[in-house]
Amino acid sequence: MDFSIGEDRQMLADTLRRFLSNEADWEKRLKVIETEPGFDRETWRSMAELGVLGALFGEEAGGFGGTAFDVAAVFGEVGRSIATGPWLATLMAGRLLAAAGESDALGAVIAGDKVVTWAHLPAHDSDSGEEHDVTASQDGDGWTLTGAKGVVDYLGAADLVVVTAGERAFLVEADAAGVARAGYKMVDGGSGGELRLSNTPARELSGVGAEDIAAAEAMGVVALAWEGVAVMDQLRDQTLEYMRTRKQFGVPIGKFQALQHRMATLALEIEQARSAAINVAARFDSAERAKSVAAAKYTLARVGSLAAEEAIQIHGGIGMTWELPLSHYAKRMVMLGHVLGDEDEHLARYIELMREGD
Amino acid sequence: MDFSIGEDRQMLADTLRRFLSNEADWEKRLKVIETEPGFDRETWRSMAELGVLGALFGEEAGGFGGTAFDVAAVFGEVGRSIATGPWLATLMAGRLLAAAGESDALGAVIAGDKVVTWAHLPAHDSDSGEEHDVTASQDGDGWTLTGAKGVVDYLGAADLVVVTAGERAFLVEADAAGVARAGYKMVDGGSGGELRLSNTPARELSGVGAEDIAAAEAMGVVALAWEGVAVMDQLRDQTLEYMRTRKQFGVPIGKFQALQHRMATLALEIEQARSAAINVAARFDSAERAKSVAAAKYTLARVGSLAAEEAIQIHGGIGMTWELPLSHYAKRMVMLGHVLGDEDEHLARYIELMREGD
Amino acid sequence: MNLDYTAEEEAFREEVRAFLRDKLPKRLSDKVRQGKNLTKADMEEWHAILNEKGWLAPHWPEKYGGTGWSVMQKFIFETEAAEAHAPRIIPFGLSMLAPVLIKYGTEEQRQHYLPRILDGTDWWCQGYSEPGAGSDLASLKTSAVREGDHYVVNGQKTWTTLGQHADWIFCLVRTDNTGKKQEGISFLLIDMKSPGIEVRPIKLLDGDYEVNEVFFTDVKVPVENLVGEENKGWTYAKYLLTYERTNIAGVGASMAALDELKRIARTTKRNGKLLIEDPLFAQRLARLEIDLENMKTTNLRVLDAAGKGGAPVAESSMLKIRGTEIRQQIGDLMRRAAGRYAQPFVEESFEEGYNGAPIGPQWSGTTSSEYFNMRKLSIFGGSNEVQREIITKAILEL
Amino acid sequence: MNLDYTAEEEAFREEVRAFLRDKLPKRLSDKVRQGKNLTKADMEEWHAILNEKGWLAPHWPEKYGGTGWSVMQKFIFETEAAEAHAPRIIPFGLSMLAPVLIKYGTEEQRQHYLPRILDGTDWWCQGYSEPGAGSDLASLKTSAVREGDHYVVNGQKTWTTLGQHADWIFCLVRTDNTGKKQEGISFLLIDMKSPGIEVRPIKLLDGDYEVNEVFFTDVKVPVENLVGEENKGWTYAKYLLTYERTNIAGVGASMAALDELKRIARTTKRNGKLLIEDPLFAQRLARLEIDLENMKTTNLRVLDAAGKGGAPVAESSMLKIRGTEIRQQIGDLMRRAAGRYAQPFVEESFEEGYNGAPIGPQWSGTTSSEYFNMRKLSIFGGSNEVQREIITKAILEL
Repeated sequence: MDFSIGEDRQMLADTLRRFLSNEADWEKRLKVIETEPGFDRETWRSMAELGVLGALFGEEAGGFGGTAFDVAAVFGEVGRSIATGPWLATLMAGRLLAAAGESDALGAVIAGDKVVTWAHLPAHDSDSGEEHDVTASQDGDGWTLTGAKGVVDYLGAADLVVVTAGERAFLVEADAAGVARAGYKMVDGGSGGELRLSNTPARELSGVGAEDIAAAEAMGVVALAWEGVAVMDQLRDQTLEYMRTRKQFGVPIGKFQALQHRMATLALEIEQARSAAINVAARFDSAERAKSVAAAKYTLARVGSLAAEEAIQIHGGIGMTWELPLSHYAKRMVMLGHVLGDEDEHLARYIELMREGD
Repeated sequence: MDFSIGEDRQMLADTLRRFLSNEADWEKRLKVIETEPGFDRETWRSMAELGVLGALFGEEAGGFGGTAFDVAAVFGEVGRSIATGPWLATLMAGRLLAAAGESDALGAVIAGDKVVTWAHLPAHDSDSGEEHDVTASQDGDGWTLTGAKGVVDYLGAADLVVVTAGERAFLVEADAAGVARAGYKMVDGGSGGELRLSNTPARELSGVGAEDIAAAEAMGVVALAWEGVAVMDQLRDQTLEYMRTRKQFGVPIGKFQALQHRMATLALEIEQARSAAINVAARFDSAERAKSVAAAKYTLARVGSLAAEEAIQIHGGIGMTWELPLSHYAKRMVMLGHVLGDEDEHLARYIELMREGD
Repeated sequence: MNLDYTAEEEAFREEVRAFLRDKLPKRLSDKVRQGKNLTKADMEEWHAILNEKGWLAPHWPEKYGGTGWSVMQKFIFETEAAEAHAPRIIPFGLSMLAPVLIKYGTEEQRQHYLPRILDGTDWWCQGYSEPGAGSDLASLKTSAVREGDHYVVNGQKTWTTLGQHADWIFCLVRTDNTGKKQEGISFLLIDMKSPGIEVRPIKLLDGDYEVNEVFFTDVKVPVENLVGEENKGWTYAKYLLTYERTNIAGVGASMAALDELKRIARTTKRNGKLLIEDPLFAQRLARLEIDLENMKTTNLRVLDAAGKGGAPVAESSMLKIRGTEIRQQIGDLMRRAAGRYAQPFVEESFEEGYNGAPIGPQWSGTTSSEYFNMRKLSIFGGSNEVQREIITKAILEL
Repeated sequence: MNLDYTAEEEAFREEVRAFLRDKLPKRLSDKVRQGKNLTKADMEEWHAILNEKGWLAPHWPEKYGGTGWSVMQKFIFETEAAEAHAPRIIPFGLSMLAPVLIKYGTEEQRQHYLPRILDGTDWWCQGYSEPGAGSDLASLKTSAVREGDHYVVNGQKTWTTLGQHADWIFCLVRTDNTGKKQEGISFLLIDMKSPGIEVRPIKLLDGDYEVNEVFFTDVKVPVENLVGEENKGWTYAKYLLTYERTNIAGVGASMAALDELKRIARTTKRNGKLLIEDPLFAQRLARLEIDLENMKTTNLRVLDAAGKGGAPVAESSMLKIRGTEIRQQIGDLMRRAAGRYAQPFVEESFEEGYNGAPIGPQWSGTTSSEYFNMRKLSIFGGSNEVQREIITKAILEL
């Protein structure tokens, strides 16, 4: 048994932490989240030049990491500074590019020259109330895609889009014929967009199937779990600091027994969430992956909204202001619950697996 | 709108309260719950002679009450003193006797001359792990019953048993041929038993069908809801008294903020449970009965176990002792959750009705 | 015991419904239902409609313009208005200042200010909270020093809701530093156009501006703007807290919001299945509906007791706590119902007349903002922690 | 990072399993699994089996009979034993008194008492709690007055678990009333056969007798039975609280109980449907299993840190809280699974050799008693409220 993240990964995390705190500080973040792309492309490129994105992929794909704990090390830092940028999109799309052996495209992504995103969820059509998805048609040697995808991370900034259609995945150039993108800001910073495709030429990611898509999603949950625990740690620490310094009725509010009890519960739940994040990474290559993924995402969402709500409540009014970083951490925390399936979806999945299991 | 229980009902409740505190005091209760019948038949008869049981039935059936709020008034007092005795069994069996116009049998029950109970749930067979129920066969003009019923209240003390079989109900003499009874004590005082019938002669309760059985069960939930809220009031008040008098670190524990917050939540939840009890009684004759029944029993069970657990926890070790009445109130409270369907069964029923509704 | 309205109450409800049907502009109720931002003009429009009908100030004595309604009638009106998605009435002048003036003001003050509240001449805001005070309201520091026929006010207030629209502010100020902190507080009325006042909006986490900081630098306030006696302001402020609040639980607003949530659950699919068919979502919804159904009756019981002259202190706090919890939970389920479409943040779409294509379901765009905004419900108006202490202290009688 | 056992640990686990398979009497494991009452003889039987193997005192130094196991080995042993439904080892002598003697006792005391703990000669119980003290342990009043070569002890202890079986009791007694309450406490070893000692059993709400009151009236205790220095007893008592407790979360017992619960959910029908197919029951079960699965890893993390020399104060308290909560929730679900069959109370059936027909499902008879009995888990051993304060004070560093 070993609970250290490993020296190399720690060095990588330290490098990324220093980079983010120097090159993507809070003032810069406040500015960048008011823009539609929601991140700074130059900063992203510099970060890529440091080699950070290579940690998300194995050597065979042109990276130098690619295990669950490599991904964990990177996303822990993303969470600590609630960095914006297509981190998750790069991970998910990149894993599919890697699976297809698309080393040129992935190389450009790892180098920071191209931004890639991942379009997987069907789009909700507000007129009909129905979900619309993308379908693929074979067109001679190639393929064309038609349909829509919803809430695509950083769509407006993407040069490349990995689009799923049924059990297949395709690579689409963002400026290809028939591509329409409607971008918007996101509640927790960054941006997203609705993608419409109309007879858009696309290259199939050969050899990629449902298994690979599921594996990419599972790795996405690893990333979110570690990002989430880092956000929780910040919420807890900022709240502890407030409890130490904020006085009411002449004493620090940390002396109030009712708050002490609630903080204890919160701290305990965060340790449980950390354990769930460790579990899903440690069991990624085992038969227990599916159960650990469901358990981790469920735990992340459940404890995450508790952490966000308690942190705001203990702060009182000041915790609701845009000015205090805490409120932005709370928004990131709650929004992470919505990505790649929410609390109930993962609990339902866990129940299914529990029923099937021994 | 009117939230008073009414003068006549208040007088009845006061009479019953005085009777129970004089004739069935705590010392007596501690003794009687160590016996298998679990109640004192003489006390029961004296109580019946006061006319209390007549409140559970309408005039056409030989009583003088029979509305949901009449039942509520009686069971509020049962809860206040966690009285033992076949209260619920009398209500449920009696309502079916009344529906069938069995005025002789019901008259004897109201007078306290006969004890009746209600056998409805299938018995669990511990060998096969299966549930066994009773089936009825027509035998000339009459009927015979064969099979088993489980957890029949006060079976050992009963002279008469109302037994359901499918959508019919039957009256069985407790000493009839083919009746086998295995009695036992119950966790919260009183007694129960497993009933086996083998070609037992029975009289059909004519005209009684699924509707009447459902109505009796709904009235049973009214009774349990009012009994339950009265038990909760006791749990809260005994705990408040403890918080006033018990000192730790030199101050009454009621001064501890964390306990204050928990007590506030408990008190609030008890008021919500009281509202649920009012709702189910007030809407008994309306189209909303089914929903109110499910809501009331769900609320009773949910708040009830919270109240029991919090009352014990705030008391600490002393709250776990047989000597303190509180522990017996806690047991009654939790056990009420198991009668006539538990928290989850009623929540599931509510969900069904909600889906069907507008 | 009986939960039905009397025939008179039923008739009154019909009258209220007819009024709302006729007079509540659909443009306004649509904005409320969709969670869009209301402008100052929107709020003034509804204020004027109610004033014209004579229904603006149900809590006031009739001689000043009240309606003479029973507690139950007030409840019916508030509930029906909320269910019809009427804008909320801004309470600062009508429900907070006016009762204080009526009880503690001079007849001159009443004659001057009350009509101007009714006809909308004066928009009032509240100057209670200060930075660093929080739940310890009485520790306030904003000072008022008497100089001849004026007070000179210096200090800062915060969390001043809709202060950006206000003509006047009623303030708790410190006029004496020598005794217990509760004893040196006075209640002052201050013209927001006075030199030395600066209002700075506070941006909240949902991007909205609804609260402000108000700074006072040597602001001169005529002594006739003092309400009641100097140094007795704490008594007046506390009076407001126990003043009859039939609507503290927000039952009507929660019922309206729950109806909307159920409509969404019946029409929105996730992974090919309607949300209401999803066992986990349905369970959350059912628990919430039962809790609200119970709270409706709890609220009526408290009103009934209050109507009979009771002073239900603990019960009012229970309604505040559970009422805000339920409202927050509805917001939480709305956010959950939106799934990933809870993430887009199109601020412009919160404004009337936004013409962009909706992102995702028609209703999803405001769910996260509302969810976060509603965090305030358990913080402001006496935090739920403070309410919990009030309850236990009241029933513990220690 | 890696959650797997090392090859050595895996081999050790196999060794433990083989031992349990060979040496744990089925009669005992059946009783434990079925929640039946264990007799004194039952507990002594398992104690003797472990002693024979040399595995009775893993926490002791090897020279006194310890095993020399690593933290992880101790955890593996405890978890495997619990999963195999081994009786729990009564901790009073082995895990509570012995560490104090080893650290603070004289070599004479160690040589005398430790072997008698191992071979079962002395059954120890704990004399800490007093009526009226509760979480405020240091306010204890039982007095010991030195008279020549004896102390004379007067007072009362309570909640003395299994005191009815005990030969000896280790007590905190007050030897000085003049200073701070923590400073006048001494740690005394008292023979339960001493004149003036009376043990009165306390009947618990589940009808069981496992705790006692112990009364001391002019009990003479030789001064050589003092451990360490007079008036330093509080230090020794606190030492116990921070003493390495690998098993504080009871992970093994919870895993065993959850397995049993899942077996029941897969085989028990309610209204014609297996419990595991019921969406509400399945949801409770899944939440619990995930929580336990997380806690297993939390526990391992704490052990790992402790093994590396850390002093995880807050973390130990977290394990105590969540461990007992999980255990209580499993008991709660067992009770729920029993439905109406949670109600019958057939005390005789808890005893070995009961021949009556079981009422309802084989496993249902003890569910309510266990549910109520388990309330103690969050009360005793440092209440969960006390643990919560320990956590926040540790991380708040105020």
